[in-house]
Amino acid sequence: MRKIISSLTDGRGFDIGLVALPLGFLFLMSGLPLLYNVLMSFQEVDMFSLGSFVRPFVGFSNYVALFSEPETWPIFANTAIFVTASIAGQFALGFGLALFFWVNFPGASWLRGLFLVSWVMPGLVVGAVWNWMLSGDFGVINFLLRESGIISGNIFWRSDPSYALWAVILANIWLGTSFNMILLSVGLSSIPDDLFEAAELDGANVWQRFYTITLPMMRSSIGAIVSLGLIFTLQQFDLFAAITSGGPNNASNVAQYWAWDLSFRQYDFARGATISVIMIVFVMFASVVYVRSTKQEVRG
Amino acid sequence: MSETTRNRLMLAIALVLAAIYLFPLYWMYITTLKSGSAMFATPPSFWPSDPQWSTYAYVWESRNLARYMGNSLIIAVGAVTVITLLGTGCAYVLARYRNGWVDVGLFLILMLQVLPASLMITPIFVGFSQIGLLDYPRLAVIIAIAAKAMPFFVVLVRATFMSVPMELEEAALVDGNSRVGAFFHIVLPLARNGILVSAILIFMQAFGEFVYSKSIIQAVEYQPASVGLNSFMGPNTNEWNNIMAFATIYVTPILAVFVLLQRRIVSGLTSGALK
Amino acid sequence: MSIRKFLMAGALALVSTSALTVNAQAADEVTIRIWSLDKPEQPALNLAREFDEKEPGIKVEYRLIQFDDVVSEAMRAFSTGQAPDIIAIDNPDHAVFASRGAFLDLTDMIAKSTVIKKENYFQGPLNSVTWKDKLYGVPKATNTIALYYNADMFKAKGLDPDKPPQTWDELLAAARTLNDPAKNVYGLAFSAKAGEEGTFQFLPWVQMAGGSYQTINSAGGVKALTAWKTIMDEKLASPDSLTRGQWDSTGTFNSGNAAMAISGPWELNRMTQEAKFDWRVALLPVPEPGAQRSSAMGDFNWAIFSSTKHPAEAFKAIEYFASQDDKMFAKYGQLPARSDITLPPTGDAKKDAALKVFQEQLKYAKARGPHPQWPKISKAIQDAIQAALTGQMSPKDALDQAAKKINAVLG
Amino acid sequence: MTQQIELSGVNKYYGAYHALRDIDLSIRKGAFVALVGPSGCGKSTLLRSLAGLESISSGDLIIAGEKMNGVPPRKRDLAMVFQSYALYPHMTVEQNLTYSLRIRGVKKAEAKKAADEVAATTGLSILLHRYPRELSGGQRQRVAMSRAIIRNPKAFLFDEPLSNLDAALRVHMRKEIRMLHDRLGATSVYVTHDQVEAMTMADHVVVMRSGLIEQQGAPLDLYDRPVNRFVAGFIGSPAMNFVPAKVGADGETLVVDLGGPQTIRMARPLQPGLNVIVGLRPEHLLPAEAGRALLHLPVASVENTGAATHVTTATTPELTLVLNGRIPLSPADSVPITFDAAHLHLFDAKTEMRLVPA
Repeated sequence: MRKIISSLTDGRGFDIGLVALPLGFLFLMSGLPLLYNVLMSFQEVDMFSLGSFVRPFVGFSNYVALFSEPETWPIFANTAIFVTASIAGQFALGFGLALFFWVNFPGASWLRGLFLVSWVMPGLVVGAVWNWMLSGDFGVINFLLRESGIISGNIFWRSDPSYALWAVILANIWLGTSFNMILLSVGLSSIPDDLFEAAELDGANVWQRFYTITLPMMRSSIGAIVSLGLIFTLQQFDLFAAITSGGPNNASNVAQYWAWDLSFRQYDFARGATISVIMIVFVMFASVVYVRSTKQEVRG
Repeated sequence: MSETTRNRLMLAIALVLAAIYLFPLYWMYITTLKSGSAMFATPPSFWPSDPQWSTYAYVWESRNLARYMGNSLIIAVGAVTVITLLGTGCAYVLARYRNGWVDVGLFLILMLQVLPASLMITPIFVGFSQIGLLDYPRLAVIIAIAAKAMPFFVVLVRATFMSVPMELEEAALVDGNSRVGAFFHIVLPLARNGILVSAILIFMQAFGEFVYSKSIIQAVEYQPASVGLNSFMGPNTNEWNNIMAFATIYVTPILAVFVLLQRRIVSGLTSGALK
Repeated sequence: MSIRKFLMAGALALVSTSALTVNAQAADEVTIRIWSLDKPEQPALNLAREFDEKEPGIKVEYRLIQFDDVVSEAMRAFSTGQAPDIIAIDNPDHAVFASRGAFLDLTDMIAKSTVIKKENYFQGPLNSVTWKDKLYGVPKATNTIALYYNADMFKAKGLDPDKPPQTWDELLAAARTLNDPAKNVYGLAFSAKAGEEGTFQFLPWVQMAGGSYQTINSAGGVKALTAWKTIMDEKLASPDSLTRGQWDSTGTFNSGNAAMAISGPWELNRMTQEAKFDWRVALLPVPEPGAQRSSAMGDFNWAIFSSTKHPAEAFKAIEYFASQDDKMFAKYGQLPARSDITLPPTGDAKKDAALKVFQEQLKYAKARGPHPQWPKISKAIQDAIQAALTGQMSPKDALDQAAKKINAVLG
Repeated sequence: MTQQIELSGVNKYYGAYHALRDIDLSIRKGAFVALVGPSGCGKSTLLRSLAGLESISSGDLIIAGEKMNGVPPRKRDLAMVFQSYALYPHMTVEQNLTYSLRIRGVKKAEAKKAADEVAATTGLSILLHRYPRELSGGQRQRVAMSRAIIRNPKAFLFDEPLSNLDAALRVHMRKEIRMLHDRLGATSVYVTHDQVEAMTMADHVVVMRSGLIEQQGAPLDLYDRPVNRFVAGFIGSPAMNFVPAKVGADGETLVVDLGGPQTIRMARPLQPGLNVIVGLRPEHLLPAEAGRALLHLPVASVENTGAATHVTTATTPELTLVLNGRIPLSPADSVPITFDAAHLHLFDAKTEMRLVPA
């Protein structure tokens, strides 16, 4: 007994205690629900067996059925486009802004802080605002584009199959840019100045310095941002619900919205769960990337 | 180009960029001041000719916003408390060691936040109903949010702890402190800024949480503002000015807090919290 | 854990909760929980409050649920033993629950009731609460859709406001005339949203052309979808009709951005307030002169969950709601689903004229289903509409695909 | 003689990595012991094991007669000065100093008095209310020292405490630390990679390599009688010269190969034909008068420090000579050298162990 107490105050027991409690909490509150989803994907589920675990086991037939649906591949393709374009857009804009504010001018840090407001806005509100701005006939975005001569007729962002997905991507990029910017700012500020000075003396120009110093030095930040971005993007749900509802004709439907739609609009819980399991596999991949990127961390 | 000219130019560009980036926010505010017909006017007016300030009072009264905001506040404070209490220690341990177990821990923590809340809600609802937690709906939501947002907190705060030199803790141990004492006396005070910033960010997320609250909290007197906003939006409405007024009243306090604290938040984020 | 054990646990939880609440209140007070999508200006919330005040022994807890969430919330609650006593449910979803025993069989209670009489209700709404010859609910209200038009615009464009379009061809012709992109005016506003509303708006067209949801890819179905496609292709309606619900679409009619709108009587109160022009209502145009009329049958039903602890009190509440049906139109602009009530004139000429048209249209209203898997059938139809209107499939191909899915559900 | 710290058979593993191998070490009360070796040799691990910051895998660790295996650091009553000083950045100098006292429940006034006293002796009195970030490197070092002193611990542990200071300050602090040690009558264990520090400060030097103690003893013993080539090369600056050689057939001469074979007479005979390595300290190679030179070495480069002339020879392997005074030499010259055969260190070429002459 004394040994246990002393381990709690002085040894491994302290660490294990600190970690076990939250991990146990997370396991109960997130792990079990996750497993419940995995279980459901192998079962036949309807509304009346939601509260139970014993249900007819159907093996992989949910998966087989899912992939025989004509909309499955287009929706996964949309998911890929959504994730890639969102991350690329957020990253490019975020990086651009981070580089811009890295140049120290008066007011830089204050203005940079302002950009973060997009991040603290509730997703629901962001969705509502963008829904309103992207509206085809009265939307202010169409008006601005028309006035500036970029378009001649209104773009029906939410209803035109070739724009709907991009409308959500646009809103999502807006939402996520600031997060990328701040993380990249951190990465930038952690590169020692003398590296740039050395490169400059070695005759590297701005672009060469960027490619040979900045990018390589930020490899671990970039890895973390991209994999966190992947997780956040795959979680993005509010914007779809608020702007396009996955329409028209699934043109802007993505896995996470589709899974919800199947579960709660068509009450096909098993199939919804099946999609979420496929998503889990993808995110496992992202998590591996993230954890590997942290390997390059150094204790400061 | 002289230093001042360059600075002025950069500042001007920065202002333009900020104006573009913050336009959605501006549009939200400006829409609240428009009347029903002005909202749908073409071309839209970028400055309300006849600001309808009464919209705010109307929405505040008719939608019982005070109660909604109070609930949002309770839920956010609760979630932040739970997350900070549980997540800080976890982040500390994950920062202190660098081995296979830490990798496994980090991996698990990230894995657990894979699915969007919209897909987690059914199992959570089922689980909560089994243990009777649904009788305390706000507590149930606090716990659900804590589980959802803790991984993010842990990742952020872990980075903060990484920036506290291990030797300080060791010095405290040699100086005669226990692990517990060293953690509370030395490590925690030094990581305070990063923890505070992460907690504020979690608070803001929890303040805007919607999916769990919508499903778990059935009694209207316990619902937070996000649910109130949603029941206002619904499919059968085009009162965008009122909706935006609701949204404005809802987010303005967080934005205000944010803008007031932003210096601290940004410096907290840039100096180590996310390294 | 088996469902049974689980339900028992749920029941236990419920008992302990109610024990708690009872302690807090008068010992013999019964609490009835009601879920509905009605907002403060709509009937259910007010009726619930009135009933609460009228019955000292019964406390009513009202919860507002969004249209989109009604079924999923109800399912989740029922399967975990958290279901309310009374719910207002959309009529095509009624069979989903009734067929699985989630709703209480009210046949005997209704037979004994002095307030609710089966024969007083319209056949369409009554069908929707019936499953295997038993009554599992009481129609809450009813509605249907018809054609609203802006008479001022008709005059301005040289159309006769007293002769609204009678056939689809006339409707399209009128829409072409009224369409005025320069002034931001569309000929028509309707909803082809990928949701129940889309099905609701589309099925009447199919039925008028001689099809039905069972024969969705028949000539009639294809004709209906082709007509819709023409409307969209010629931009006679806003392309946003694909993602906009009826209320939003009609909002553009009210603001003068659409010359005609297809919608229901739930718009009347708002239109009276907002529309600053001479608006009128006509029956839905038919495919060709003399074709059969048809319309959608909408609105919600009251049902009692089979898990209720207080069936008698719950039914009493529904009886009270039904007793107020005669005031429903005057107060809330909704139509009772009953043939025994004559609606008194409201004093607003436009509204009264519109009401007559809707009552006429109601005669042709057809319920969707009832079918326990209606959401899947409806989804197949929505998919076909969206695929055709976005030009990704021809109407025929889209409907063939829908028919295949529907037949799989129908078995 | 009381042993303040005793290690016997101590091993430490990190997974499969064997960080400390069978360490046996006794530290007398009042001794100043230096642990020295190249980086990665285990000297810091050994120190941290003493402190309790690392746990040892096997063996015994006894401090002041008490077995301390697995006892948490706080119960060992040792003070440690870290390389980075590890000053608590959120505490003033005074708070840093009194931290350990406050933890032990010493009264505030008493702690303050103790801090004042220590600060007076280390010259920190006017800095007591500053924060660490407001101090210079040397001042921080003093705070770190004072923080250790104030506790009057069973032993002081130093982990390369001077490596962050500039050269002049380092030399100064060396003396100061040693004087402090003597004044306090303390027991000190001092880790450094700088053998000069070890030699000048310690009364007992422990040379480590790859987790092993290669040799321990008084500084001059190590200098005079290194047990192997490693210790010989590590102790002394500039480092010892090593030249491969072979014992002549008579067992009394060495044939040294420095570009061309040269013969040296040994003081005592060795096994004939044995391959050896000859160690010659630079400072033991002296300029020879004409005709008395034992070796003639071609010059490669010359560095003049003013007091001495450092010569690098153009031989293979090259040799370093430290010649007193200013000697006019330039590359391509040849320098005649002599030395005392008693100063030759001979190591077995194969085992690199010191050869005890037969």
